Amino acid sequence: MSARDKRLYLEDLTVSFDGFKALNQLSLYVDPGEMLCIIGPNGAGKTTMMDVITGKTRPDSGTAWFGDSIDLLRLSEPQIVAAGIGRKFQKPTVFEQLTVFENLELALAGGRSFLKTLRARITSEQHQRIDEVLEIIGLSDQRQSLGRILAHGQKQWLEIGMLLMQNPELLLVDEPVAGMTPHEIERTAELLTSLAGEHSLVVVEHDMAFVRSIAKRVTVLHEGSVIAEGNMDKVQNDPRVREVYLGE
Amino acid sequence: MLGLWHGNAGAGLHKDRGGSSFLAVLVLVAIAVPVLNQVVPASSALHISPFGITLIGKYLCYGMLALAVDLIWGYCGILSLGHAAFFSLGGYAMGMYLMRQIGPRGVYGDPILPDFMVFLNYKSLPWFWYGLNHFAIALTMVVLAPALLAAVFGWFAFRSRVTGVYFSIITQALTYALMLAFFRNDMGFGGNNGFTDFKDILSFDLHSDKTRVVLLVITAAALAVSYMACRAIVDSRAGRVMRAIRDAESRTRFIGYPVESFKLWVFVFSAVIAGIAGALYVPQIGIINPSEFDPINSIEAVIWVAVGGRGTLYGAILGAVLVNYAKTYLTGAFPEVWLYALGALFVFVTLFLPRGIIGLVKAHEQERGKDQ
Amino acid sequence: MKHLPSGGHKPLFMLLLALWVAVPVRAQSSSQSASDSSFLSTLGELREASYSDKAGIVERLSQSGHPSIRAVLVAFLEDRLYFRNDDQKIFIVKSAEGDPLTLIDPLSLKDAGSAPADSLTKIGTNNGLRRTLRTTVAHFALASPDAAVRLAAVQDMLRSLDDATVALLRDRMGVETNSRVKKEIATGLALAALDDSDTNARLNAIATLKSSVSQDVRNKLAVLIEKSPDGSFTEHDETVRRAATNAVETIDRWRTFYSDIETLFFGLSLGSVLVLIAIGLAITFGVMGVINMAHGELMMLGAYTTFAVQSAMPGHIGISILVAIPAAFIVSGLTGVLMERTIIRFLYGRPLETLLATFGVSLVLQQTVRSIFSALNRSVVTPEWMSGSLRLNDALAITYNRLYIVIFTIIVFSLILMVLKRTRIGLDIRAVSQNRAMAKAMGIRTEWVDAATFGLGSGIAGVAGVALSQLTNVGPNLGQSYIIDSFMVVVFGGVGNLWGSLIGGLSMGVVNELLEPFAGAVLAKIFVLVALILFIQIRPRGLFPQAGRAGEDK
Amino acid sequence: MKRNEFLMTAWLLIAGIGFSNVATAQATIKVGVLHSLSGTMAISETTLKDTVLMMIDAQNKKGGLLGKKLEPVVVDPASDWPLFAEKAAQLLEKDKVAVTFGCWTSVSRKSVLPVFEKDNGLLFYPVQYEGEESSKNVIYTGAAPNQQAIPAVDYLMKEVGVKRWVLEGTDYVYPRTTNKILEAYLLAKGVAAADISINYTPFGFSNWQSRVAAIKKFGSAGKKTAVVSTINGDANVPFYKELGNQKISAEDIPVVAFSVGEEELSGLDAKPLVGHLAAWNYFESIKTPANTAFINQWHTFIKNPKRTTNDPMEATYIGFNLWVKAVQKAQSTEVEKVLAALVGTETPNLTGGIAKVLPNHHITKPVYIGEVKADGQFNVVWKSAGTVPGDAWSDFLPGSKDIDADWVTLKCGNYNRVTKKCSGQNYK
Repeated sequence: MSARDKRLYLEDLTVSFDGFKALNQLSLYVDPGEMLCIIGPNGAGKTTMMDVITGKTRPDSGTAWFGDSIDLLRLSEPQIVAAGIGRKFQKPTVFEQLTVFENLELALAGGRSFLKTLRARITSEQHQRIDEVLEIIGLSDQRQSLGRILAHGQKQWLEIGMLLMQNPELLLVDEPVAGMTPHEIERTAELLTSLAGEHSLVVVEHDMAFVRSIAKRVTVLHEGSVIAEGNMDKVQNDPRVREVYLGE
Repeated sequence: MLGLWHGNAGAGLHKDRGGSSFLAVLVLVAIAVPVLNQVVPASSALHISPFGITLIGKYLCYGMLALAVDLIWGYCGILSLGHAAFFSLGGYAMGMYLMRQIGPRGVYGDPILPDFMVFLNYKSLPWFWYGLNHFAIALTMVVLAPALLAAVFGWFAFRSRVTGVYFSIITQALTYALMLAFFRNDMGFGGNNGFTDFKDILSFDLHSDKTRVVLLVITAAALAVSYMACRAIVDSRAGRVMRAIRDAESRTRFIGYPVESFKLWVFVFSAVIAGIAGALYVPQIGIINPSEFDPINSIEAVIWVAVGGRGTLYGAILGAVLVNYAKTYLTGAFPEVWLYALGALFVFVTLFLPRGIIGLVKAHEQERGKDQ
Repeated sequence: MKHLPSGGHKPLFMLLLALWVAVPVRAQSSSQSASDSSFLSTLGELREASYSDKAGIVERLSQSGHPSIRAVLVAFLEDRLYFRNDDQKIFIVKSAEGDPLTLIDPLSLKDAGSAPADSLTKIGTNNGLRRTLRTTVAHFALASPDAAVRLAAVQDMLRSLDDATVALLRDRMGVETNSRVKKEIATGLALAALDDSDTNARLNAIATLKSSVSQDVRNKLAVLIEKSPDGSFTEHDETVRRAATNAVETIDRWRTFYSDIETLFFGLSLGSVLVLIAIGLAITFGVMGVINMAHGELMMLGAYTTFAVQSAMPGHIGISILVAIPAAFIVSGLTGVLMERTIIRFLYGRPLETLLATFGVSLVLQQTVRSIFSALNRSVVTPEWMSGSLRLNDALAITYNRLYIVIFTIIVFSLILMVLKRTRIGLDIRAVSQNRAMAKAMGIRTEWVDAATFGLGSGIAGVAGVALSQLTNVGPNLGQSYIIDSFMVVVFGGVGNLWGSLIGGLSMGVVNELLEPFAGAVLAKIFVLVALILFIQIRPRGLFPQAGRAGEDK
Repeated sequence: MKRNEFLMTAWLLIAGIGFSNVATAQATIKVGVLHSLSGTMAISETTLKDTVLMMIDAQNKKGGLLGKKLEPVVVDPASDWPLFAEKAAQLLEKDKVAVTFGCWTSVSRKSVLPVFEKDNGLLFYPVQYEGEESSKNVIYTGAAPNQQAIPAVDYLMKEVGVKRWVLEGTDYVYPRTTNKILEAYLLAKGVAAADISINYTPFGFSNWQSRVAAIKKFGSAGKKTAVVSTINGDANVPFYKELGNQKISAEDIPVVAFSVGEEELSGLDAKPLVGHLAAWNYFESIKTPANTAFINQWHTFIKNPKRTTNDPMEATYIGFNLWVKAVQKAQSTEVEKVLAALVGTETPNLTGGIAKVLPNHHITKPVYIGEVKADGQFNVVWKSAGTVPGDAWSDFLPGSKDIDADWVTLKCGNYNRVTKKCSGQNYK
């Protein structure tokens, strides 16, 4: 692929754990403002792929570029965040001993070093931004609640909210609707759709109905490689995909 | 809304009720104890003997050590089983100064070399003893030695993401290795006997009650200042990041905080507090020797924090004072069985007071709040 | 050749002659009574004599040629020579243990009844006297039908060669059949020949001695190449000197080689101890995630159990250790189960809290044994079969207790592996440690498995305590001195990996012993600790980290 | 917690610790007992605590002292050296004891020394030690190096013919000083430097394999070799076990120890040690009427007929008797008066001879050398001609041979005869 106009380039990534190949020459691209959904059976390498993008796991071979100029494999996790990539984990992880407000505060864009945070004060601008996000994720009333008392769905949203606070160019969202009620799923779909365009999104999800409702483009991973790509209908009719899923 | 939030974040002590009570007690101690010792006649029931002064001074030093442990463990989730090392290094730096102050009044009357060096046939002062006859340099070393050790050790450990139990155990190895090293007579730190027989500090006689009272007041002040510094840190955004690291380390990393550098800063700061505590401990107790490095001491400091209440700062100090008071009392009153009592206390606290005494008090308050 | 401190060579030589004709002498009963009475009166002098006088008396006794002399001297050497307080009569006792003592008449060597222990007084010996006795007795043993006794006798005689001894050895050489004894005698004769005036004899002697690895031989040869204070060589002949230099070098090479093997063995044996003390922890800490600060005290309980078992069966020290192993396993194991049921089960998933609670338990356990057994160390006897060393040659001997501990460690380790891999409870333990919820869903009684696992780990700690009782003090502080080491081994090897603990412990032991001769004991230990700290930086999960993602993140 | 509750609690705490007992008319004389009852030193020190209690008990049965009963104040410094200083201060300042019996290790004594000197207390120190000290406030009833180490080396040199020496010790001040004195002494006696090997191991050292192998090697050079052991406490058992297992017998390389007594032997299997030596000022096996009575008294008191007695116990016994006599002489328990009465006070030893307090606050003691027997007792093989006066400052160390201690005429524990100056640990 020669035209370098994508948001994210992953090329020939291979990761192995004790001989098991979690990623096998994986190549994948994300356009600016695009929402890409990734599906695949357990162990297909979805989470490992995210780990590579965010610097948690280093690949054995391959390249990962963020835009045209940033080599992700050379950066540490905080540097990757600073470059504009945010990630929501599969298991919702918010800071349980901090309030909703404090959770968002920590995600605020701004100085991340110890000495800077020691002196940091919230400006009214930042305060407004937090209020905005609280509004978006529907947690305005819970702003002083501790993270741990939130419902499961609320935690998911809080986490997405924390991503929004960082204002990243690329959001990696791992299983956003796991454990949600249909109503919550619907609202999450709305939320994610509203984010696309301004941000690039990579969503990993098992819930096919949900994927269908939000995705324009779907990529199917299996055994660490892409086996199909395209819109939902095309992917669902792909014989290899059927084989993989029926096998599951 | 805005105001409320700022109230929570600011370093305002009016929110920190336990802390302000604690500071009030410290002030009280700093005023009452000197009065009771110096003004009240020895025959009076209210007189505090020099022995009492030493004890209170010791508790305050231990309180400071507990504060240091709580900052790193209670807020950053890093359990160091090696804080005795920093405490002892601070103590040794101060001890070296005090040894140099003895001058020609030592047993062998050598104007420069401390007795143990004369005894071990040292011809000249080892290089690392230079300058320590100046109080300012000694103070610098009190801060620098623990800070350096913490920085080097922490840099290696955090960078390699040594966490949890692994970190605890290698800190234990660290203090154990230092203990073995300081036990060696050839190290130039007096071996097993360490330093003792101090005469004076800044030309004040260490054996006079007045000097001891002043030392106590200084210790109380140091404890208050370090408490306020720790409180300021944990109430700042940095403090919230620390708690975030404690509860979900990789999440914190993924919203962009350099977790390792945070840990390192806090670790070093905590080591410095421990070092200062050690430096204040030595002139009051009158001896420093390698058994201060004993890993058991580090574990005990952690237990003080757990008993008082982890993650509250003043709880840690309360725990240190209470446990040590219990130890003083029990070793005197029941020399045969005090270990049973102490052991049972640790088991009891972990099982029934997982959040320590402060947690118990808080729960009690909440109960009452609900009733009203 | 002036090794015997007192006494000339002639009388000894006479004694030997007397010995040679001892059997015919017996028949001449006419002189018997006279010889008996002089023998008895010489013997009687022992009652009052000082130690230096006693040596002279022994000398005179040995010249007497009396048929029971050997038995008397052996008894004297073994502290079995007594006199009766009321009539001052001298007796040999059958065994110095027990009361009353069985008496043997020193002349006829026949039973002479028994007497209460406090009616008798022992005739004491000291080091110097025992040495004299041993060498004297060795001369008698040379004719023993048992080759091992002869070998020991020759070795004893080599320690102090004089003309008479050499003569005796030379005679024995002619009739000796056992090759090892022969070789030993040859060495002795060659050592004597080094002083021969004939150059060829000296050269031959050197050629014989070259194959030895004994330090004594080396020292003797080294004398040949030394210069005396005036600068001249003690050995005048240059070829002899060259041969001697050559021989000394050869011997040194071999000795260095054997001493390297010895160091390696020291390392392995230290490593085995480390493995043994860590292996129980590898289960409680590694598999269950409990930071068990009372692990050391569980070992201490095992050591005290050994003491208790020995006290309960005083007559059977040899097998008491074997009985103590299961006993210690049960005592420590039950203590562990009790700890698990009452304390630890409330703390799963909070490793740091387990640290605090078990530290409290350790204090209580320490004080408990202090209350029961007092603060004093208890004496655990090393059984006969575990003391001494396996002598491979003059330069290399391996001490039995260490050897057994190495073997013991291997057995314990294999047994645990087998339990974990081959048995139902082992399967359950692994299942629970890997996925508690799933195991529970499959009907495994996780509560029971937890208790059993902790009990297993604690029991093994107790077994390690039995081994430690053979190496060190059995006292209330036993546990504290080993707790840090055991944690280091587990962390170094990789938590949750038994093989890691094995390799980790052994390599720590070997490295420590390799360093010790250069750095000294303390620096070696510090170095090992620092190396360990650095190693953890490189491999934060130890030598053999638990595989997969499960072990990696939390 | 309410603020005032918090303050209340804190106040009570301070009150509890700090306030001294209100001085009431004392019906008893308080006797401090400062021995570790827990921690690593408990193994040795608990026995001495019991000995003091036994002596107090016996004295009270005789009607007490100056018409008052003696009251023991037992504290546990828990083998923790700073805690020794703290507990010493407690005994002197809070409990106001008339006399203290205590300490075992040198560092614990060094730790309490400033406290006793500052508060002008009186300490009886009952353990053999390295010398190089004489305090106004301490009476040293254990052996100085010239009462134990030097005679032992003399014995080995003259009676056993030892030519080559291994000085093996634990790395702390007592072995360091003793070995320094012995090295100087041996060199002065013409022993070559190459024939002396000095080595130190840490406290509680248990892995003796390499060290013992090295000793064996050193000892195989063809000259009679002996080990002078200042190995401390728990390290001894594994040391002797390793010696036995590596087949180093007392006949080949005898070990003479200064810290291994009957009590230590009772905690190990003595058979492999038979013939090794110890130098002490007292052995349980020495038969005198006084000793038999003492042993019986001990067995009755401790309710265990198997408990051994040992040298530090005798030193405690002597110290206690000396103090009682001095108090009776002074008709007061005031430290100044008792100290004045102490010098010159005499009391019989358990094994014969008289213990007399010298002006340097050390006492006269007989010296015995014994060989270990299989039953854990000692067989005396040598004894000094009379008693040997304790020497605070060694004559064999360049730094201390000019120093004198004399609390009668010089009133100084550290008087340099050459510079004519008094320095050191005496406070103004």
